[in-house]
Amino acid sequence: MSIKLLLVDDHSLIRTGIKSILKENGSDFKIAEANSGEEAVSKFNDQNPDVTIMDISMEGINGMEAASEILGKNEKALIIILSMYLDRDYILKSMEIGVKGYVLKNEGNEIGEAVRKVLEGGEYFSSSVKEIM
Amino acid sequence: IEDRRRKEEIERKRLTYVIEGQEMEKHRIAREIHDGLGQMLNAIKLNLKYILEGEDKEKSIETLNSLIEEAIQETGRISNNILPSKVKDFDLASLLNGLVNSRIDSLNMHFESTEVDNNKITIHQKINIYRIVQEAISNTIKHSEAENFYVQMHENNDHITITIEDDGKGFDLKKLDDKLLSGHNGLQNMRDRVNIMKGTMEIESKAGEGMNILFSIPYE
Amino acid sequence: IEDRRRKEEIERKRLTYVIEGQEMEKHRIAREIHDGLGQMLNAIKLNLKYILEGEDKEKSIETLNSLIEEAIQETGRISNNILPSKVKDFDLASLLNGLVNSRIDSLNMHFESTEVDNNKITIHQKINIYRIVQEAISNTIKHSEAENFYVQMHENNDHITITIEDDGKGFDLKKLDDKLLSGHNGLQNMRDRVNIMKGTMEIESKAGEGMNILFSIPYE
Ligand SMILES: Nc1ncnc2c1ncn2[C@@H]1O[C@H](COP(=O)(O)OP(=O)(O)OP(=O)(O)O)[C@@H](O)[C@H]1O
Ligand SMILES: Nc1ncnc2c1ncn2[C@@H]1O[C@H](COP(=O)(O)OP(=O)(O)OP(=O)(O)O)[C@@H](O)[C@H]1O
Ligand SMILES: [K+]
Ligand SMILES: [Mg+2]
Ligand SMILES: [Mg+2]
Ligand SMILES: [Mg+2]
Repeated sequence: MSIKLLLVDDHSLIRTGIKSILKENGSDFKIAEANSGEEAVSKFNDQNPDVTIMDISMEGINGMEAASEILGKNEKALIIILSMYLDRDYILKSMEIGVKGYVLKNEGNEIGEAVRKVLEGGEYFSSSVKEIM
Repeated sequence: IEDRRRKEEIERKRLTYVIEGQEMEKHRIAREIHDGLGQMLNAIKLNLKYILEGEDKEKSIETLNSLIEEAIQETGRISNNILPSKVKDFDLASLLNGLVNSRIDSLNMHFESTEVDNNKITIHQKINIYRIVQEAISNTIKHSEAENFYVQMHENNDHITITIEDDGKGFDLKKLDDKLLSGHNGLQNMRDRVNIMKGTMEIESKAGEGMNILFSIPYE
Repeated sequence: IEDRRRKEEIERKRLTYVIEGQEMEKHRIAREIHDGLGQMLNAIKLNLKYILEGEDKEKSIETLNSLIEEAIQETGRISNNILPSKVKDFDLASLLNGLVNSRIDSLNMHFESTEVDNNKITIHQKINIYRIVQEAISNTIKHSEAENFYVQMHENNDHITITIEDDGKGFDLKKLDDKLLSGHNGLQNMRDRVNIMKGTMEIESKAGEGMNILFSIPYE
């Protein structure tokens, strides 16, 4: 059975890149997309994805706020942050909100592994994120 | 006492505009760099493999080339918006001439200058004068409905004197303080810049009679 | 009359620092973007063909990857220097806590805060408070030889009150005007920021007794 993903980022070229990396990953993903925090919240409600990949900096509500809103209503939602920020405060705050992973855009090639890990019930941090924790 | 309070309020507003205005500009710039340019580069990086995996090597290089080219142009656009590199690289007359000749529909812009000794003009002065003329142009376009806009520059007695005029609908200067209190600070900013260059400035305008700005800056 | 002239001179200097200081900062930023980042990207573009023409495809991708990676980090560095995105994304206490906990050798930094209602704090206030604490930290590091640095924040009666202290060698505040006239404007800039937030501020220090800054900002 295919895995349902929701991919949130305000730059379409970033989404394209992440999609191509996921495609290469072999698993059978069915990917829905959103380009803002607001859209992420409403698409989540429509699609009920298995995993949500969430950018932080976007117009309107940011990714951490969107994640927090989603988790407020869906305690079990699996969310991975996909961010430009390699910064303890961002990482810690994301964890506080209850996301399951934090992947640096710069290390976007690790996204497939991150998805697999959180689906298994674990957490995932990309290499340099792990390093600064 | 009402009057003094108003003066204090005006004083505080001036400071607010300068400091807060520039913070907001920084905010914008930081975002353009981080979210604009940074995302562009991240996108290139994420797509790199995908782009280069195509059969047609020539074509992948071309695609990549044009993506990077876009990013380069974005750096140029952002930095030019912050401070045109021209300001550093050109003499004052060319600089102002360039500004005045950025074509605007329905407004005829004129620039005239006598010889000016550029060696005596500091980069600070150049930037300040540039910002003043820039604001004057923007005001004329926004507010005046003028047909003609003139900038003249000449040197006399170790001063540079610049006059800026338009033949638009003018403005009742008595209303300037009200404008300032309600968030308009372009003219005040001109004054501040002239002030820090130890220069003098006169703004003349009446409703119906165009706008006339004259300022004079001593060489340092 | 000497005294009045001095006051005018101080007044003009203040304005000069605010306006010219920020122009120079823009200058620096524009250059970092244009000459630093722009050149990096140009270098990538120029070498693109060469890099991708290599035999080992994996390796060319790797090389390109790390060049772009460098450029990405540069965008982060530049934009963070202009205005950390944290200012937008975090509440005031976390923001100040982050600032105070950027580790500095030989200086122990402490932050304490009672609950503060972040919904009442505007982004302008957040930025201004951030800049004030940033300047205080920089001063303590540059001038104080202190061992400890404390920031405390609490809320009372619709005000936020912040105290900043160090246990260093202090400063004779009578000399502050001279400092200002000779180009040092950090403390004045703090005052200006408190002023535009309609707050109050007290700076206390004597030679040998550390520096003590207290300011209080009303919610808007
Ligand atoms: N060239 C002009 N012709 C007619 N009216 C003008 C002209 N320049 C300025 N004004 C009037 O003077 C007012 C103050 O100008 P100022 O540049 O200080 O503020 P602004 O242009 O309205 O706003 P800001 O410059 O802060 O974006 C303007 O709102 C406008 O009414
Ligand atoms: N924490 C401190 N301990 C001891 N002296 C201080 C401290 N903070 C400031 N001073 C003194 O007060 C002076 C004025 O400080 P201010 O921040 O205005 O200027 P500056 O730090 O010298 O220069 P700038 O901030 O413009 O880069 C300093 O030059 C220093 O002598
Ligand atoms: K981001
Ligand atoms: Mg984004
Ligand atoms: Mg204006
Ligand atoms: Mg200082």
